[in-house]
Order: sequence, then C-alpha cells, then structure tokens
Amino acid sequence: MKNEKLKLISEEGIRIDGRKLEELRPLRIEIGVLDKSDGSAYVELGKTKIFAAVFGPREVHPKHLALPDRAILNCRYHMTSFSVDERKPLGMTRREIELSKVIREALESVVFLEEFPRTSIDVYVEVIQADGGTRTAGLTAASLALAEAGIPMADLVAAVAVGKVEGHLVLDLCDIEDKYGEADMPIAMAPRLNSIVLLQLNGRLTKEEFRKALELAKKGIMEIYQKQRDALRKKYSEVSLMEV
Amino acid sequence: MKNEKLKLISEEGIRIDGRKLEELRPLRIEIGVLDKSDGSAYVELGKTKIFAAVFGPREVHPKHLALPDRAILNCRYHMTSFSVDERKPLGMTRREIELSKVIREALESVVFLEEFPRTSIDVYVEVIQADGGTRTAGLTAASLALAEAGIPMADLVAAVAVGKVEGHLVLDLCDIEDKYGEADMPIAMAPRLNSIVLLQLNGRLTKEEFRKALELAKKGIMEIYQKQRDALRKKYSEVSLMEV
Amino acid sequence: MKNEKLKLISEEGIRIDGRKLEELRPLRIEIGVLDKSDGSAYVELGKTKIFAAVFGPREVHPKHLALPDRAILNCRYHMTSFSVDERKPLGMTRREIELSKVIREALESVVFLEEFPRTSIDVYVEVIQADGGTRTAGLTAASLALAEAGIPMADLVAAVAVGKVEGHLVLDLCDIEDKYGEADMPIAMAPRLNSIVLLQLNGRLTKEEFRKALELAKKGIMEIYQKQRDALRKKYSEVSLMEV
Amino acid sequence: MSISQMKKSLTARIVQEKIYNLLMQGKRLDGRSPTDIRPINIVTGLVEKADGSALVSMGGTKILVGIKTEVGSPYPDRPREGSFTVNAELLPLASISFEPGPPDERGVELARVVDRSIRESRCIDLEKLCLIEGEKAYILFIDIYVLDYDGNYYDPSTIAVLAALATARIPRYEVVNGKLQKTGEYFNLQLQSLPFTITFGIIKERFLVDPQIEEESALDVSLIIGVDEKDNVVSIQKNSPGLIPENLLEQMIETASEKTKTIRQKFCEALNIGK
Amino acid sequence: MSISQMKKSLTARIVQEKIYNLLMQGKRLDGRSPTDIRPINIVTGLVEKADGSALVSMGGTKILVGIKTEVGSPYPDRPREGSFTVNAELLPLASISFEPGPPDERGVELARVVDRSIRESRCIDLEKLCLIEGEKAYILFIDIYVLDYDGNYYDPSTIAVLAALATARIPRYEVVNGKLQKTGEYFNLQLQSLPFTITFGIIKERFLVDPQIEEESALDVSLIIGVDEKDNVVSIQKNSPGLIPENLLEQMIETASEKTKTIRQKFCEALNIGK
Amino acid sequence: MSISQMKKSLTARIVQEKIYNLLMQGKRLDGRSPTDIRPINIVTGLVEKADGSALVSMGGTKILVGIKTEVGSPYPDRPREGSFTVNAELLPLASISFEPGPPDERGVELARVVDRSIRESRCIDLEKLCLIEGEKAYILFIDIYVLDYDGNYYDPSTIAVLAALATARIPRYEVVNGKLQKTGEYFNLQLQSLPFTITFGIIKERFLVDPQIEEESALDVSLIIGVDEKDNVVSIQKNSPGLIPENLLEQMIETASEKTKTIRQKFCEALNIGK
Repeated sequence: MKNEKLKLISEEGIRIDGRKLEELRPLRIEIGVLDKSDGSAYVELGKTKIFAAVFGPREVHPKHLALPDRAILNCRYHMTSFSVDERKPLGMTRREIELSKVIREALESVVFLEEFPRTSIDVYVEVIQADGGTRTAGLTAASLALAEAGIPMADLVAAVAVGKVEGHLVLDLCDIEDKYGEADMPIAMAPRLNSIVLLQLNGRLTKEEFRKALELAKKGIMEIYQKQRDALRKKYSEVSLMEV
Repeated sequence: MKNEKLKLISEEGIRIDGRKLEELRPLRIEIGVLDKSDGSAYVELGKTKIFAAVFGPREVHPKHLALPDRAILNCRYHMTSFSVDERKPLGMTRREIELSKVIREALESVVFLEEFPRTSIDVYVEVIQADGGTRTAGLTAASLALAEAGIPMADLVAAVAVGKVEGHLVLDLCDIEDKYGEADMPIAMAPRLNSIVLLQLNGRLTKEEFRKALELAKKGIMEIYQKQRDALRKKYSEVSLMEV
Repeated sequence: MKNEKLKLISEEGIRIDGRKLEELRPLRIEIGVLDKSDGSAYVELGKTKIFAAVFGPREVHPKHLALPDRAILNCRYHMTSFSVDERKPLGMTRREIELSKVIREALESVVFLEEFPRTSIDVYVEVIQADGGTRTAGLTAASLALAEAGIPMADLVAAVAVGKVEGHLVLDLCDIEDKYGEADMPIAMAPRLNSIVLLQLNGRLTKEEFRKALELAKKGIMEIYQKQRDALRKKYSEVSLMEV
Repeated sequence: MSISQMKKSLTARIVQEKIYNLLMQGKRLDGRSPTDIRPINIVTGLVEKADGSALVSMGGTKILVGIKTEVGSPYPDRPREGSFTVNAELLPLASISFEPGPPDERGVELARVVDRSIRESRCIDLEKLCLIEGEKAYILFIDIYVLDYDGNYYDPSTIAVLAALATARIPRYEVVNGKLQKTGEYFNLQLQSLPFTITFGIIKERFLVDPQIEEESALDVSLIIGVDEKDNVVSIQKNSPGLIPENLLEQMIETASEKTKTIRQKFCEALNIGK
Repeated sequence: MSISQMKKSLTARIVQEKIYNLLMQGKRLDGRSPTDIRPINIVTGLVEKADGSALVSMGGTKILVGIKTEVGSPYPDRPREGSFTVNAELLPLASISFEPGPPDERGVELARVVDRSIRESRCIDLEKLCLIEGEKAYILFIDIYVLDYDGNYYDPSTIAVLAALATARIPRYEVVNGKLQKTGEYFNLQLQSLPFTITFGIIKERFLVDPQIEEESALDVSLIIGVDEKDNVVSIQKNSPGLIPENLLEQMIETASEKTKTIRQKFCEALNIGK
Repeated sequence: MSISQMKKSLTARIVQEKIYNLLMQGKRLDGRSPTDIRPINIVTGLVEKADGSALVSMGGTKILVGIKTEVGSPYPDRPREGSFTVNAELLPLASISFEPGPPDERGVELARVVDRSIRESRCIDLEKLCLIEGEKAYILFIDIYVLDYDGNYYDPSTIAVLAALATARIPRYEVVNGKLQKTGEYFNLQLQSLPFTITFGIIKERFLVDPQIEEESALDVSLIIGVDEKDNVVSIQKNSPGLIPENLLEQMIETASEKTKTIRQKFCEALNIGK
C-alpha cells in the first residue's frame, strides 16, 4: 500500500521521525507501577504507551474450568478509546480479540504453567496510546509484569516489529510507517532459548528480505531484552511518572 | 436547564398540573395484584404507573452464587417501551442499570437478609408509564410487594422526589417539572428508623435549599408512609383495576 | 399478498418451475456426508440445500444442566449469510430462533430421550441455500442424521410444505410461491404413528382448504418418507458430491 | 440454540392422570368444561403515553400491550405501505419460570405468531399508513408484555393487541417545508379483520382449550389456531414437543372456529364495536 | 439485574471495629484524620492522540481520562448546543474485583454520576460547541478508565475529567464548500465551573472522607456529594446499601463544601489556573 | 479475554511420541510424507444465490465459502476503491470442539489471516470495484464456513476463498436518474494474484505440513505461511502456544514456497485457469 507522495525515508536513509533504519525508538520501562495487581509494568516506545498487569496464580472459579495439570493463562489486550487517531468504540474489536490470542500464546510458550495446577494467571495489556508496535511493546511489558509477580518463566519475552518501508528494511515501525509501508512483521522471542514465541507478517517480503528482516528483528530484540533485564535489576531506582 | 418561555408555576404558586408547591399527586396503592409472584403491588402517582413483584426467598442456582450468611437481593428496574414519550428501545438502558442498583441498595438497607442464608430474593419493578418519580414510586411499590411476600423488614421504604422549579422548592415532581426544573432530588427513607436509604441529587441547590428540600421530602414521605400502612391494613377492600 | 401481475400458475396448472400442482421438487438425499459428527445428512430439494449433523448422546457440561430422567435435545437451525437473496447478517435472527424451537420440538416428539438420561443430543441444521421449505427439508435431513448417529426414534420425521398459490393448493412451495402465494403450511409427520410433529400456518385457508391441504401434505410426506428409507437402505451406494 | 425444557416431573404425571380422568367426564380442575375459555377482561387506554394500549386478563393471565408510532421509510418493495413490528417480553414478574434478559425463544415465538396472525388476516390496512409514497410511512411498534402468567399467554396477547389497535389514536403527521411535523390531529386504524386465536392442549386422545398453568405442565402437546371473522384459518402453531394425532385436527379447527366467535363477541361488547 | 455484592466477611467486621475505634479518637488506619483526603497528583497531556487527557492519582487510586472530539448533529431540542457523553470502565488491571467485559453497574453509575455533576454545574459551555445551528456541533467523548483501585474512584475521576477538560485543545472545524474540514487550529473549553466531589463513608454515627480500600469494605454506607465553586450542591449519590442517619447529612454537606475547596485549590495550582 | 486451551492429555503425549518416531523415518499416521498435503477437491457454484461460491475439501476438512456483493460508500481515504470484508464461522456441525454462537477467537483469527493474505497480495483489484469515485463502490462480503473439521482449516479456507473469487460473477450496477440499479450484466474479478497458505506443525525439531486432526493435537507449535505466485511471502501467523526454533524458519519458508506451487497448479487445473 505504498503511497508515492509520502516520503518516509530520506535519501540519506533517515526516517520520518529522525531515526536511522536500524534504530529503536526511545524505550522507557517502569516496573511495579500499579499497586493492586501482583505484578505490573509500564512501557513507552516512542509514543506507544502501555500498561500491563498480572494477577495470580489464583484459584479458578467456577472450578470446573480449572485444569488438573497446569494453570490457565488468560490474556486481554485492550486499547483505550482515545489511544488511536479515530476514537475506538467501546468493547473488544476483532483486532483486539486476535491480538489477545497471539499475546497469550506467546506468553504460554515461556511460563511454567505446570507449576500451578488448578489456578489461573490473568494478564492484562492496556494500550494507553498506540503509535505502532503495540502488540510487541505489550508483550515486552507483560513479561516484565509476570516477572514482578514472581511467576516462573523459561525466559523473558522481548519483542519488536520489523518491516519494509519504501524498499528499506527498518526496525521498530511507528504508526505511519506501518500504514504506508510495504510490510510489518511483529516478532517476539525468548532470546535465551533462541526461539520465536510470536510471529506474524502483514505485507509482502521476498524470501531474502524475510531472512534479513529476521536478523534485524533479533538485533532489536537483544537490545530490548538487555533493557528489560536492566530494569528488573534496578527496579524503582528512578523517579516514576506514577509517583510524581 | 430553565426554559424562560415555559411558566411552570403561576404567581399564585400553583403548578402546571394544578397542585400547590408542597402537594403530592393523587396516590393509588393496590397490593397483591399479580398472582404468580410471592408478593406484588401496583402504585399510581399521578400518571406514573408501576407494578412491583417479589419472588423468594428461594434457593439460588447455580449454587456457587449463594452467600453462606445471608440472602442475595436481586433487583431489576425496567420500563416498558411505551412508558415514555419517545419509544424506549428494548433492552436495559444505562439509566435502568443505575436505577436497578440504587433501588436494590435502598431495599437491602431494610430487609433482614441474614434471616435467609443461601437464598435469593428477586424484586422486579416494571414501569408501565413514566411521568416523573418512577424510582421513588417504584421503591414505594417494591417495599409493599416485599411486605406482601412476608419478607421481614426493619421498616417500610417510602420515597418521593423533591426539586426546585423556577426558584421554588416543590414536592413530587412530574415529568415536565423534572425536565425544565433546576433540581430533582429523589429520596427514600425508612421513616421509623429516621434514616435515608436512597438519596440522589440531579441539579443545583444551595446548602440552605438542600436543608429545606430535605424537610419537604420528609413531609411527603410521611404522607406516603401512612398510605402504605393503610393499604396494607385494608388490603383488597376496594375494587381493583385488575379485577374489573 | 397476491401480486396480480405475477403469473405463478398457468392455465394448464403448470407452476413457474414447470411442476404440476401436486409435484415435489427433485429430492436428493445423502447420508454420512460430514465425518466428524456422529451422524449427518445432506438434502437437496430443488435449490434448497441443507446439511444436518448430530452429536451425542454425550455428557452434559456444566453438569447441573443435565436431566436425571432423559437426554436434553439441543437444536440450532442456521442459515449461511449467502443462502438467501439479500445477505443475511451474521448472528441468529428471530426467524432462526423460532425455527430452531419448532424443529427441536418436532424431533423431541420421536426421539427416545428417556434412554439416555444425563446426556445431551445436539442437532445442527445448516441451510446452504434457501429456496423455500428449509425448515421441512431441514427436519427431513435432521431425522436422517439422527438415524445415522444410531439414536433410537419412534419413527423417522418426514416433512414438506403445502400452500395456496393463486387459488390452487400446491405441494412443496418454492421461494417465489411462498412469497407471493396466499398461504404456506409446513407440516412434519411421524408417518408410521400417523401423528403430526410440526405444524404451522402462515396465510389464510378456509376450513375446507385446510383439510385438503393436509391430505396433500400427507401425500408428499409419504413420498419423502419412502425416499428417506431407501436412502438409509442403500447408504453411500452412489457417488457423493462430497467425495468428488 | 433451542434447548429441551424441563421434563414433566412425577407430580406432573399424577396431575396429568387426574386431568385426563376429569376430561373423560367432560370436566376440568377449575370447573370448566373442556372447551370453556376463562373469563376475559379488557381495559384500554391505561397507558396515556402510548398511542394505543390494553390490559387484558384471561383468568389469571394478564397481558399489557402498548403501541407507539414513528415515521420512517417504507420498505423498498412496498413503497405505498406503512409497516408494523411486534415484540413480546415474558416479564420476570409474571412467573418464576421467566428470566430477566432479552426475549428467549418463547418470547420470540409469541411475537412472531401474533405478528403472522395480524399480518395474514390483513387486519391493519397498511396502505393507510403511507404518508408519502416511497418516502415516508408510519411504523407501528406493537409491544406485548406478559405481566402475570397463569397459562396460555397466546390468546390474551392477541386480544390485547387487537384491543390496543382498535382503540389506538395515531398522531397524524404532515410535511411542511420538507420537514415532518405533527398536525395535532389523530386518526383511528379501522381494523379490517379480527383474527383471534385459541390455544389447545392435548392429553392422549382428548383436547381442551385455554389451558391454565397446572394443566399446561401436564399436556402431551399444545397447538394454537387462529381464525378470522370470515371463518378462515389464519394461523397455526404447534408450540411444544409431542405428537398430534392427525385425526384430532379437524375437530380442533371446528372448535377454534366456534370459540373465536365467543371471544370476538366479548371483544366487541367490551369495546363497543358493532361488529 | 442488580445483584447483592459480597457480604462483609468476619475479618471485615473486625476491621470495622478497629476503624471505628480509631475514628472515635479522630484517627484512621493510614494516619489521616477523618476529614483528610489523600495526596493528589495530576499529570495532563500524557496521551497526545487525545484532545485532552489526565492521569490523576489520589493516594493509591489512579484514573486515566481522555477526551476525543467528533462532529455530529445537535439534539433536535437543543439545536444551538454541542454535547458530551461520559463513559467509565473499571479496568481489570486495577483490581482483582473488576472483571473484563462491558461496564457493569458500578462503571455505569460512575459515568452517570460524573456526567450529572459536569452537566448540572454547567461546567462546559455547550453553546460554544455549536458549529452550525441545528446542523453540526462538536461532541465530546469523555472516557474514564480506572487503572489502579485503592478505594474511592469517584473523587479522582471527577478531578481527572476536569483536568482533561481544562487542558483540552479541541481541533477547530469549518465548513468549506459544504464539507467539514479541520482548520488546523485548536480552541480551549474555558470551563465555567469546577464541581468536585467528596466521597463519604459512614460507620455507625461517624463519617470519614475519601475512604481507602480497607476502609471501604468496612463501611456501613457511603455517599458522594458534589459542590461547585459557588458552594452549590450539584450532585449527590448514595452508592451502597445501608442507612444514612438523617442527622449526619447537614454536617457532611458542610464538610463537602470545605474539602472541595481544598481540592479546587490543589487543582488550580497543579494546572496553573488563577481561579 | 483469550483463555488457555485444554492441555495435551496423556494420550496426546503418547500420540506425539508415535508421530515423532514416524517423522524421524519420514512417515506419518496416514501414510503421507512430512511435506505431503492431503488430496484437494474443489466444487464451485454450488450456491447459486451467492455471487461466487466454493466447497473445498482437503482430506477430511471441508470448507464452504460464499460471496455476496453490495453497493456502498468507499472509505473516505480510498475514494477510488471498493472494499471487501472476510468473516469466518467454525460451525458446530464441523466438530465437537466448536460451539454455537458468535465467532470465537479462532474464527476471528482465521478471518483476519485470510483477509490479510488476500489484501497484502493485492489479489483483488479494488479500483475495479469503484462505481462512482468517492460515492459508490462495490463491497464484497466473503464468508467462510468450516463444515467438517479434520485439522488445518486455514489452507483449504484460502483455496475456497480464491476459488469463489475466481469464479464469481458480480452483478453490475449503474446509476440511472440518480438511483442505483442492476444492469442485468455480470463481471468477473480477474484475480491479480493467487496467494496460497501452508500450515506447518512442529514436533521437537521436525516439521510437517497440513496436519490432520490427530496430528494437530500432538503438535508443539504451529505456523501458517502464505506465498504468492511470485514467490513473495505474503502472510505469516504463528497460531498456537509453543516455541519455534529459529533455525527451522528458513526451511519452512522454502517448503511453503514449493507446496503453494503444488496447490496453485491443482487450483488452476480444477478451475481451468491457464496460469
């Protein structure tokens, strides 16, 4: 859906928001921002702003929904009505239903559910502002919230979108790049396991481009993964927006 | 939302429907009008016409919803589609959801729920015609239906709306007074306990006006309370609309 | 709702699709067309095309819905969005809700539910194309699917619509005859029991016409019943559309 | 998804036996004969904010019907006609067996059967509800509420709908400078037909009419038959599981024809209609 | 259907006793006096895609409000006015007691109480939201999300709504060749009133303000009172079961009047408003 | 709310072991090799009332797709294009694991993945669906019904959608005196691309394609890859929990590229397309 008039990338390879092709947007991570949940995190990636919170493991009611050999993981990805350009109607859109599913499946890939039979773990991802990459930033936040809640995981999940814009492969698409670009490929990994936990492609890539895009994503993911681990290490050391 | 052109109160202090400022509309009470419920009542207050019916105490299903130490009280306030000027769409509006809640909470304040653990008591308020004061007339009817059902209560609930219209405090607002007046304050009391069980204010009152409005409401409530008790005493002695 | 301009029946008594007044449309029956259900059937009656499938008897969950003395029979009559001239919106229409009920009640009349206490039997009727007579063809298909699933029945249900078109009683109305005709009367019978299990009338008939229409329906039903039994007998002997 | 209703309990079977034995003697639990209907009362105009309304009781069953009119577009394939729509709610205050929430399949069926009965008998002259051909027409919203349920809500619902229609005063609109406005005048609907229904219950090879609630739960099967004033059958609905012996049908049609006459007479008396 | 909430547990009764004993000494669990409100923090403009937004915390309770504007038709009976609508969602990430799904009765009540408070105090000049009389007007969608729930979501919700409104920049539209388009300019709403609310909790014959969550579950009854800057009472809502001793009301109105002044001052400081 | 699916049972683990052991030998339960797809059959035009339709079976999985056209307004930001929308229902007659009711998350995901695949490959020339720029355009409703579910409903759904599109005859409209009407003529869509998908299942470090239902329940993880006729990857969707070893991806992309060629060839043969 390339729009010929828009010029998203300059001849010098500078993107519309001033970034280089393989550059992440500024990433801000806060852990433990919502008191009433068992774990929570706030992630800002450029103008994309997301809260995640985790409750559990807790008893399942009604009981007949419980699984005898492991925990149920519930996940809701939701956007506030004012998070997007056109007001989102109240209620879950089909997009939110799909993203709740792929985020849940990504998290189920790393959480040791077998350790908590007959319980449920609830993960809520709330998009406060959407400027591209909300599912991946939401996953980045959710895995930190799980960590804060003390839920054992095989690895943190770190995630980013890569894509193709005006013929260039770029890292971490913002909204306008997603909209007018040629491809958007969100990827989440468990980096230590060298495994992919979320993968979608919306757009067209040659096989060669796919290979390169995957490499680029891994680069971004390693950078985010490092910042997640740093944030967990120095939890609460900086002044938080929530505590201003 | 005063409308300058409308003249709702004459210079002699007579209201648009001929009443004095502190005068209730004609009140008609019938008890035991619906056979299949455990208790029921019909209340007409001017053109406001309301049925209330009570079922219970009865077993809760599914059982896991039951409370071990008391009854659950369920309440639905609902209007027929033709009860208002513009046809009300089918289904519960947000207004009906809110009023169901405040009516339930008013009734919970007086019903001895602890006497019926593990059961539910269901209260249905059906507005046949709405001409102002439906939540208060609904409560007046519901408490009579509870009484007929033999549910023990600390007191009957008697209720009325007071308000401010063209600068005057008035008792028992009709629809047009509510719409074009400056304030509408529905109040329900358990008169014997000198306690308020429902209180809402929609509009603007000075603190002094609030005090006077409260006094005026109490006057109306005592009058209604007396008629409720009379009706319970001489239950069925007059020819009922339902038996014509 | 006779439309004077349309001429649905010629002076020679030939209908718009070339049939005689008392002639069924071509009927095609296939049994066992859907592998994953316990029983299934496909019925084509002219351009009316319907799948039916049966699951059960199987355990009811949640358990508290089970009946101690018999099976529950669940039934859903549903049309695809493209089965009708104007696209049918997704979700169940009021028409589909009513037809699900009358089809269920027809089947409950013949299934020996008492033989399977605490279980449920689920019947799904899916209309692929609707050209009149879908509820009756759906019943014809559903009873074959029940038979294939091995559910014991007092009799097969065979069904057809009769009606009045431009003053003539006709058998097996197609869509246009239903729409512009004077009466549509769907009937289902358990022929061996000489009993009616579904009966509806939409239109106007004199008492005498009703009597004749009932006779005509019985004639059509016996023809369909015979074909149902033939189909059960030589199950799968012809090349199926599904196996092309 | 339509789901089996609760099975007749053991008690119900005993009641059935009792009712059947009474039927064999031409009697019923409440003293009626098998083809007696319960007393009917009709009050119209109770709801002044409706364009027409009626509160009808048939024995212990009470039905409230109200009509509201709006102006909208006619259907493209019927540009010269207004339209109507029927809804029905089984209110939870009417019976312990009715749940709050959107109409379940019983409410939907009630609304659709009454709708068909009114529609097929051409009771309402839809052409008189046209305001501007192809552009504007009156739409009647006919809403049925079951207030108290002591068996058979079909027959009193039809009576209540017809009573509300017969006494309705529809506000007349006109077009002034391209905008719709009320003229302040009202018009009547002038019903063209009075199609009443009779509900039948069958136990074994016997039938009764207008079942009261204890009877209803003991029936083998039930059936509604609508007949207009010209003795046309205008609607039928089998509305429960069970087998209808084919040889009973003719007799039930005859009874429906007779009994709707009785209702029609009471209706016209109550509403002072010279029909 | 409104359904009874869970009963105070035995623990809650013990907590109630403890809170009551503290109240008798003019103290509370978290060290506040009975009429102390918790610290308030206001951050505006967090959501750039909203036309106005505010994140407000009151103690541990956090509320996010955003405003979006659309252009639509004015109500037929108010052709010279724009309009607004308030929604509220109790997000499940805020509390174990909130469920995902459409707003339950608590969310509906919150939205409607805030709506009435804003509306009755005439806080927004609706006439300034008219674009073309009878044809086009601005519609404000004010959406409240409870992010973290440590008791009393009413008072911070009102603060957040007012902060979002006060700092909102509404895109201006104009009509060019019969079509609406944005001018690229923005306008402010110029609030005409600042109606804050105070939530009261009563235990026996004592009351406290701004209950924190442990207190909330131990209250006999609770009540919200809204007061504007002219000391008018502009909204009241009893929002729980229980008896309000009539003789406490006057004192609570006085306290609401005082405490809303405190909030108003903090609000104006935080937003640099000279009011 | 997305909720965990049922855990692989003990039986499933034994089946998994068995399937894995077969895979190690290049074999499968039904005799296929790991990269064999099941037999495909395509019947088009079964539903005459649809503007295009196809019934496709892939092994025991059967999919019915129908297309209906309406005329509506184009999107404001694409005034020169028509549009299409894809829905999918997992019908309860297809499997004991499908429930009646509105599409659950699996149905939503199926519809959205097929939609993206069609959209991103620019299969439909949307500009040809414009009737009057900015005013009127054709809207295609593409509805997928899963009729019989024996594993992998993704690949046959895409085939069925493309078959229905390729054989669709869209009624042509024209504007006469400002009103839309059908001309009585029809036009074909002239697909610009044929993007098929291949569903992969992974067990440990091995993968297979087009899993049949017993296999599906034993997989560690699954993945759908769409490839067009120019060998572009046009859609990917990981659609189950589980870890995809990164080093398998390249090989799966290659296999998808090969296997979609096989499907494309069968498709063109079945539909007599010279592509």
